[in-house]
Amino acid sequence: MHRFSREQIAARVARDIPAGAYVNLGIGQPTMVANHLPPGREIFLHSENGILGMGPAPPKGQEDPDLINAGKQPVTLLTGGAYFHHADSFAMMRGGHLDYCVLGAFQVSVRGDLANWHTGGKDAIPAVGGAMDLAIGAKNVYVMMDHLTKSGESKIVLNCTYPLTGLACVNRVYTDLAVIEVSTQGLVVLDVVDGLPFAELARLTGTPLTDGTAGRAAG
Amino acid sequence: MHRFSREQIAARVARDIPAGAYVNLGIGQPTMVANHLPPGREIFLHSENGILGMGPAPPKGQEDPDLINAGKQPVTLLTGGAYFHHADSFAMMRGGHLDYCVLGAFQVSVRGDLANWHTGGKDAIPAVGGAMDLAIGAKNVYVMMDHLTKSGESKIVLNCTYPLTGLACVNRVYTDLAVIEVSTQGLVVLDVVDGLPFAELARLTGTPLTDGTAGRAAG
Amino acid sequence: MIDKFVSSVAAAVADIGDGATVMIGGFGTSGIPSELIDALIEQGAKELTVVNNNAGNGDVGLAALLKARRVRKIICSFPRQIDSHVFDALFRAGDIELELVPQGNLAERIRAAGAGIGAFFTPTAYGTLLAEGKETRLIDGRHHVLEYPIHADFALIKADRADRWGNLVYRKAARNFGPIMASAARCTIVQVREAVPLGALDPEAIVTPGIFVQRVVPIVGVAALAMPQAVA
Amino acid sequence: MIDKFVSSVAAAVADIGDGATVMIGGFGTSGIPSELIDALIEQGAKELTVVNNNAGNGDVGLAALLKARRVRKIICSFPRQIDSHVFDALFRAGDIELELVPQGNLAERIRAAGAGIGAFFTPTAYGTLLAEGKETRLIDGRHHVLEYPIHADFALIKADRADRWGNLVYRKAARNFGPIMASAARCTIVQVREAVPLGALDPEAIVTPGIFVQRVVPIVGVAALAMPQAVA
Repeated sequence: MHRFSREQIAARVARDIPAGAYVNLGIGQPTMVANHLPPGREIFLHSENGILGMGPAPPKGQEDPDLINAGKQPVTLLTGGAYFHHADSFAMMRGGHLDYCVLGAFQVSVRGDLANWHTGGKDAIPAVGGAMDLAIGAKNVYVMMDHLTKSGESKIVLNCTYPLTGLACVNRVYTDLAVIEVSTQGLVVLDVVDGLPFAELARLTGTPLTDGTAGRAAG
Repeated sequence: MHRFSREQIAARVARDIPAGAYVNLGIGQPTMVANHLPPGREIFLHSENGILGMGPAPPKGQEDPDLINAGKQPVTLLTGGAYFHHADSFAMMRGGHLDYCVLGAFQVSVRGDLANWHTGGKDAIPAVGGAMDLAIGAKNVYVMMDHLTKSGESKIVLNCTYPLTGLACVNRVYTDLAVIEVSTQGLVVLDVVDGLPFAELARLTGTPLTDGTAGRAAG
Repeated sequence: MIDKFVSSVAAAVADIGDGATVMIGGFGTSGIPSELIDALIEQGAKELTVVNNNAGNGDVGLAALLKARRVRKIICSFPRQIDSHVFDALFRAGDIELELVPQGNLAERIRAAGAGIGAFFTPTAYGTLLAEGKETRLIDGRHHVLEYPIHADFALIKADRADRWGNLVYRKAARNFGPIMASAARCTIVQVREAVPLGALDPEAIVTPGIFVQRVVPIVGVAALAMPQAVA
Repeated sequence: MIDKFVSSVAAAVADIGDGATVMIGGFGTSGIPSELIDALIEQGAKELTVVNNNAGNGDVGLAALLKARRVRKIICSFPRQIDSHVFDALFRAGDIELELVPQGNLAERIRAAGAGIGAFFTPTAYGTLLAEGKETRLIDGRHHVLEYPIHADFALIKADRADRWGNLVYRKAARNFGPIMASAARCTIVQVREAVPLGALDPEAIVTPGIFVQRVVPIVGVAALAMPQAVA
C-alpha cells in the first residue's frame, strides 16, 4: 500500500497554512512542518515557552540555552520576533489568537475529540505539558499522525479509548493515508493517497466517512 | 478648637510610612503626603495608570502629557521607576503587593467600611475610577479626612450611610482631630489634637472609642 | 510580505459597523487615539458600545462621538469629570446607557477577554452597589464577585512605534489600556507616532506582539499634544 | 537606601522553612536558578511543596533536591521526561505527591495568585482526567473548569540583570515563569547574571518591577551554560 511519507504529510500541512498565519507546531512530527513552509511566505511561529517569530535551528555551535522551543531544542528568533512570559504566552493560545495548532495524536474521534497525552497505562507516569492548552488553543487545530497503529487498528475512532486531551477540538487530520476534515456532518475525506480506493480507506478506518475528494487533486 | 492642618495630617501620615514601602496616594488630599516624605527615605510611589517609582511634578514648562498620575496631573519618573499596563497595575493592587494606600473618604465605619466614591444623591452621576480597587488594594489602607462634616456630623460612623466603596478595609484614619486605628477591638485613638480632651473627641465622634494615647506623645 | 500598515485613518476604520463594540484606549491626556476617533466620527458608524476609562472630556474626541449620538452604551469607570458635560447631558436625558465598572475590574475583564478566561472571581466591589445582583463567593476567607470578560469587535489604541508585523511599544504612561485592549478585540487598529523597520524594536522590549494587532496607521507630522492646564 | 542585593545564595535562602511552598522558575535549559536550588539543597529545608514546569532532569538541580527527599509534593505540568529517573522512582514508590496541571493552567494559576484573583474559569482540560472532580460551567457556549490560584512562600527565579530596587530584565526564552512566579510568592529570590546601577534599566523595558522582588543575588563569573545535546 502507498503511504504519504512523513515529509509529504508535513509538506501538505505547510501548503495549507496561508501567509500571515500565527501557528504553533507541537513537539515531534508537527515540528517537521516548519521545514516545508515556503521561504517567501511569512508565517509566524509561536512557541509556548514565550516566543513569537521563532526561526529555524541555529548552525551547530551557535546554540543558545536561553533560546529553545517547547520541545527544548535550540532555535533562533526571526527579525521582528518577540519574547514574553508564560502567562502571556498561554493567553495567546487560550484567547484564540493563534490561527493554527498542529499536533500529534494517539487517537482522534469522529467528533474531533483528541487523545494525545497519556496512554492510560496503569504504570505510566502522566505528563501533560501544554497538550491540553494546545488542543483548545487555536482557531484551527490540525492533527498529524499515522492512520493506523502498528497492529493495524485505526487511530480515527468512534470514541477515544485513551484519556482525552480535549473535546471536539480537532478540525482536520493529516495521516499517511488521507486528509480528513472533522465537520459538523462527520468526517469528510479531502484527500486519499494515490491508489487507495475510498472504500478501502473506509474499511481501514472503521468509522463513517464521507468522500469529499470529488474534483480535487490528490496531494 | 485646635485642629491638625491638612499639611500636619499629611506630615503625620508620611511619618508613619517606612523606608522601602510601596505606596499609592489617592487623588486629592492624600497626594499631599508626597510632599512630606523625608528626602532620604526611599519610598516607592505607585500610580494606578501604570507607574511605579513616580516622582514629583515637573518644573513648569516640562510637563509631558504621556506622564501623568491617576489624578491626571503631570508627574515625573524617578531613576529606577518603571511603566506597565493597566491590568498589571491593578494586579499589583489586588494582589496585595502595595504596603499602603492612602485615601480620602466621606465616611468610615467602626468596622473599617469605607464610603468615598458616591454621595448617593439621586441626580449624581456615578463615577468610581480606581476607588474600589484602592480600598482593597494594599496591606494597609489609610484614610485622610476631616473628622466632621461642615454641618458638624461625624464622618466616623457606626454604619456608613453613603454607598460603600469597600467593606472592612480601612486600617487607620487620620483626621484633623485625631489618629484612629480600626482594630478587631473597635476604634482605638492613637493621637488627639492638642487641647482636645478624649471625652470631647468621643462626644464629637459619637461611636465607641478606646483611648490608646497613654504613653504616646501627641503628633 | 505581511504589512499591517494602512495608509489612512479613514481606511483603517472603514469597516466598523453599526452596533459594534469598540474599545478606545487612553487615560487622561495619555494614549488617546485622537485621529482614529475623529476618523470614526467621520465614518458614521452608530449604535456603538464604547469601552473606555472615561466618557469623554470637553467637546472633542470621545465627547464628540457621544455628541454625534453614535454611542448607545458606554462601559467605563469614571464618566463624571469636570468637563464631561456632553456625557452628563445624554445620561440625564436617558439617551445613553452606562455600565459603570471599577477601573481594576474593567482592566481585568478586558485582559480576561484577551486571555480566553471565561469568568473570574475578584474581591473588588464586593458588598457595594456595583456588585448588586452579581454572583459572589467566599474563597479562602475573602469575599469575591464573579466578573465576565469584555470582548470587542474593534480596539482603537495609540502606541509610540510599530513595525510592519504590528509589534508595538508605547511611551510612558500612555501604555495604560493599549496592550490589554489590543488582546481583547477581534480587530485592533493602532495609531503610532512612528513606523519603524522590522528589527528596530528590541524583542525583549516589545510590549504588544504583532499577533494582537491587525492595522497600524502612522500619524505623520503631529506635534506632541500640548499639556493642558491641570484642573483642580 | 533600599538595596535588595544579597551577598550570597546561602544568605538569600536561609529562612526557607520546612513545609514551605517554593516556586522554581525555568523551562528546559532556560531560566533555571541553579545556584539558588543548590543553596536550598545545602540549606536543608524539607517537606517542601515545589512548583515547577517539570520534576527534575538528570541528577542535578531540582532532581538533586528530590533525591535528597526534601520534597513532599510537586505541582508541575511535565514530570515524565527522558531523564526524570529521580522523580520516576520516587513517584513509583509513592514517596512523592504529584499534582499534574496543564501548562497554561499552571501559568494562569500562578498569575492569578499574583493578581489577587480568587479563582477563574478556563476552557483548558474540560472533559479530561485533569478536570475530574472540579467545578465546571458552560459560559457563552463553551465549557470551562474552575481553577484556583497557586500561592507560594518563596519563588526562586533567574533573571539577566537587576538593579538595587529589584527591577528585572530577562534573557530571551529564559523569561518563561520568572515574572509570574515573582508576583505569586511572598518572598521572591532572584539570581542574576549582572547587577546594574539604578537607572541602567530602561523603564519601558523592565519586565518585573521591583515590587515583586525581595532579594537579588548576582552570580559572578559563571560562564553561560553549555547547551546539552538535543535528545530525541
